[in-house]
Amino acid sequence: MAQGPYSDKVMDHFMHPRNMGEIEDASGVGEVGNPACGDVMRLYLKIEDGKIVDAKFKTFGCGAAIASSSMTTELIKGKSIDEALKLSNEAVSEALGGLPPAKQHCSVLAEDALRAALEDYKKKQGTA
Amino acid sequence: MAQGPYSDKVMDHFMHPRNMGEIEDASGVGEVGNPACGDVMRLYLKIEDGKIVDAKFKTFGCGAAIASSSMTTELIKGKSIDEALKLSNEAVSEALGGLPPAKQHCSVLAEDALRAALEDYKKKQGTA
Amino acid sequence: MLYFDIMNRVYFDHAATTPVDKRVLEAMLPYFSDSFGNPSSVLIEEGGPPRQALDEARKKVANLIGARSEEVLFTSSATESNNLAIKGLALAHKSKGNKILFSEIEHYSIMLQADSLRGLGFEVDFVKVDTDGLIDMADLKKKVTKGTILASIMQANMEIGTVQPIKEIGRFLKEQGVLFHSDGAGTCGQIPVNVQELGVDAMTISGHQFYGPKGAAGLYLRSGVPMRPILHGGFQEMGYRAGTENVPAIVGFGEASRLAQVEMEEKVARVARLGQKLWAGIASITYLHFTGHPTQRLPGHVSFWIEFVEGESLLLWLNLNGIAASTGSACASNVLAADETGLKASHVLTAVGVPPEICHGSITFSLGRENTEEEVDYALSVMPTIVDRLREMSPLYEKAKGGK
Amino acid sequence: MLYFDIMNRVYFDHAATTPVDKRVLEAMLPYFSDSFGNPSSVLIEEGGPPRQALDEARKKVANLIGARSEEVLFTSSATESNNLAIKGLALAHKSKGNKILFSEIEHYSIMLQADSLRGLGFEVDFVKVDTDGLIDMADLKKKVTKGTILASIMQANMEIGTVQPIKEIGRFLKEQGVLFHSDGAGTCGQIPVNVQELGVDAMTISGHQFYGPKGAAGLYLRSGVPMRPILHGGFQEMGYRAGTENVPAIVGFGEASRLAQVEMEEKVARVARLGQKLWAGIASITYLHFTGHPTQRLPGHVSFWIEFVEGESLLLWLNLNGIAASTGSACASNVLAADETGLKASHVLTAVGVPPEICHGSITFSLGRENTEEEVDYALSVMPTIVDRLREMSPLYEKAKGGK
Ligand SMILES: Cc1ncc(COP(=O)(O)O)c(C=O)c1O
Ligand SMILES: Cc1ncc(COP(=O)(O)O)c(C=O)c1O
Repeated sequence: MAQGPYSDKVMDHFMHPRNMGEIEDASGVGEVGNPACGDVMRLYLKIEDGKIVDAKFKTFGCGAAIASSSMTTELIKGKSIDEALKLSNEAVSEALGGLPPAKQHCSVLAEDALRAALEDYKKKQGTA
Repeated sequence: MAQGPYSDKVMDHFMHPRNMGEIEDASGVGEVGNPACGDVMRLYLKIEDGKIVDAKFKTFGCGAAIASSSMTTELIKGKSIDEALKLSNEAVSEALGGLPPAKQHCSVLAEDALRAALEDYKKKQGTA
Repeated sequence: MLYFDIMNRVYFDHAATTPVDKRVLEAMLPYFSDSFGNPSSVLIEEGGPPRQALDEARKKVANLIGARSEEVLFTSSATESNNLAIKGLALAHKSKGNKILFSEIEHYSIMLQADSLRGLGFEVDFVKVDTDGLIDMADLKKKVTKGTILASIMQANMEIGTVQPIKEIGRFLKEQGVLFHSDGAGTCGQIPVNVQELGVDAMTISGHQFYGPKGAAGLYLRSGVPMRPILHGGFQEMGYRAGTENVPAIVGFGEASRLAQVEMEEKVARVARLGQKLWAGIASITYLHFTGHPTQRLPGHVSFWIEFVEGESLLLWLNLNGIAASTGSACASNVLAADETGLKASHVLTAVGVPPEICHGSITFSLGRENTEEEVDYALSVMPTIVDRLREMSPLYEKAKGGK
Repeated sequence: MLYFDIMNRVYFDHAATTPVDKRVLEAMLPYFSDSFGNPSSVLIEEGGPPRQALDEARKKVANLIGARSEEVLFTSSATESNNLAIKGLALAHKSKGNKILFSEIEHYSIMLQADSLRGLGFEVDFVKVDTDGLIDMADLKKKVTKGTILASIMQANMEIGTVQPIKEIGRFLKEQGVLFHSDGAGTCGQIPVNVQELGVDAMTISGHQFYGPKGAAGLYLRSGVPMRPILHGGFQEMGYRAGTENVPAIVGFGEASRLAQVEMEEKVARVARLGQKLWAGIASITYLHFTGHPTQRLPGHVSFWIEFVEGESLLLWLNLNGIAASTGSACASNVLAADETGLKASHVLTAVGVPPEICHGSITFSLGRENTEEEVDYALSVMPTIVDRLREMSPLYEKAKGGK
């Protein structure tokens, strides 16, 4: 498969996305992107005692967007909020075995979705 | 052979030039062209009773120049001076089955050589 | 239930390129190592057979499009033909005016010349198309003005399949004294084309879309129309295109043209029938929008986009299921571009009014003569599963469904 | 006694083109009808093998000349590479100046760009060569002035065989901050070439002169040097050259490069030896003048002209005797030109000071790896007969002999 633009890892996550779906009673939800620019990612987090115990996603987008979403959920599950905040788009891209230059923005989107979801969680905490 | 730029007739006259050589006691000799433009033709005529009884040539030049010289001698042998004067470069070119556009000037040169030789004959007659 | 173990590929991407016909390759083979001479070596025997082969090929290509031999020039690709035609005609006619018209849906190899033409002192304007992709004749008439010297309007767009009424356009442009180039990369060799009837001054012909080799293409240039070369050098191609000729590819292009002409009728009927079946079957997918004109289109060409389904993901899943298709213009895929500036919405889809905020990539199925009814059935069986899967992942679909 | 029944041709015209090596053709074959995909179809399986094949080929060509893969662009011919390099570099550096230098002995594909460059606002000047065909360094130094942005000096001229001291030229141009393109069509794949050592910014590579196919050539472009494309369109070749890649020809070009590198040493030794023998034998013909440098020249390249013997006629007679050679630049033969304006004396011969009024066409014998000692002997046996015959016909020789 690595003949295409995508690494084997990207293709694996594209074909077998981890944690695809929704979390009904999510602690935080982040949605970023807009359809006009091609990708929309929604990330659901379940947070308990400052720790991400579950993460799920729904993504409209290209192969890189789907794989970045999937990889992000994998990378943050079990992490503390502080640890998760340190996750960079480079780390997502690297964990995927690299993304084509034109697709780096997909990993940025994944980072953005994560931040948005954590923001949402904090907001909910504040107002709770 | 007609795969090349030249017709079979041209190649025949190039390979087997007719009347190549000199006439010792020529009635008229014409030399035209100059080496700077690539071809030099010298035409010898033997004229008796206003009739061209023999014609020979020497030519420095390309395939078309040699073939044009050769063909010209053939066309004029046995002709009267007046008939010979009517020989056009087109007739030479046509008799050769055509020449490439860039080589038409070789048939013009042959016509010029003929005129020069007849000129020379007339001059000799006049001063004789 | 997706299929990952596909033995036989289903190739529905003939607009991108086609395999070289075995008979075409056979015709090419003698010109690699045997009759290998340089056609410009006119004085030696080695130059003869390749030069004759070029003449023959020129005749065959000319025949295919109803032209005379001397009116066909060989280039290395449709892209080069398009560049030669536009820049070469524009420069040769600059004294008459500086305005050039393109349709809005030209291939990149026309479109992306605009900047360079402006640098040369030309003005470039774009003629609109309607939602079916047909040239807006009123807009064309409005935009042809005093200084207009040249218009380039493609015969068929490979992304949406619409075939333009070139004859009508040609008649109008002729009346106006505007030179007319048409990019026939999508049509020559694929549907009947006659340059005399169409009234074009120049037309691009591509061989590798009809079972000819890559590396050879043609440009029809009507007798007597002045044009400047863009590749300067030797005296090949009547002075219009320098460089040692790619003899084997040109021979193949010629033979492919001959075969295309002989087999045209049967092939068109066959792929049109399969295309209709595919079209009809696909129509049942919800939120699916066909692109291009419903009837004035390339035979065997089915193009569409689906709401809530991103084009690249759909294409990747089709590929994983053994089906080759394309998204956007087949020759202009740009995932490997140096940066994301290349990832804009297709200018063709935008031109036909597809809303970029709900469409992300059209899919084009372009059928060819080796496709079968079973392959169409197979594609129809696979499509709904993939579409469902991608929608299930999409936060947008859920909103649409949920009424939010 | 001339021989008209020649069964085996003696091919001494490798500068014009060479047959495709059977191993090269073998490498190309899978890419016509099997791995036929469009390399730009990156999302489908069909695009994979051709794209990988391009990468491989790029590596092989890069290796041949000591470059990195990313520094090699594929084009359709040396002519296109020359046009891309000159126009592309000139346009990209226009803000720095508008002066361009060519040597006087460049191939037409450089020379004939001058007018078009002037039309784009550039000034073109020409650097002299000495009577051996070597660049006149003093003249070069004089002509590099403030606004000089680019110089193009070929590595070897195929008409006279002289190989330039590119390294020295490159060092000087680098000091002056002038971009340096060198046309390596006569050298890459034929003698060892290392672009790093030579210090060139761009170099043209031609495949069909070293047993690769026609239709693919290369342009080395040093990393980081800006260049504009001349064929606009798709995003192929890193944006420098649009158009669907001629995959089979590029694969062949790559394989020919690999083989040339592996077999270089042996081949050079062999053809050099044969060339020396031919040179020595021919030297006994009276009124014969060798052209080019006696030692700094292409191996197996023997070029000369003979007083009182017109080049075309000599070539035709050699051909009739089974020997293929060329007169003037092999790729620029112009007997088939539209009119006689194309029949001027070679600009190369004029540049090296050959008097046009006594020289009418040089002859070039360019030997290749399949030539044998017997063929050289045969050519040596035929030459005097032909020369005598042509002189016998010449009114000029007679004058020279006759002392008039
Ligand atoms: C209409 C049209 N013209 C020109 C081209 C360019 O063809 P090539 O890449 O073979 O030069 C394409 C490629 O798909 C095309 O669709
Ligand atoms: C030095 C040089 N450069 C470029 C070329 C042009 O090569 P092509 O006709 O293959 O484009 C030639 C042809 O002989 C040449 O001799």
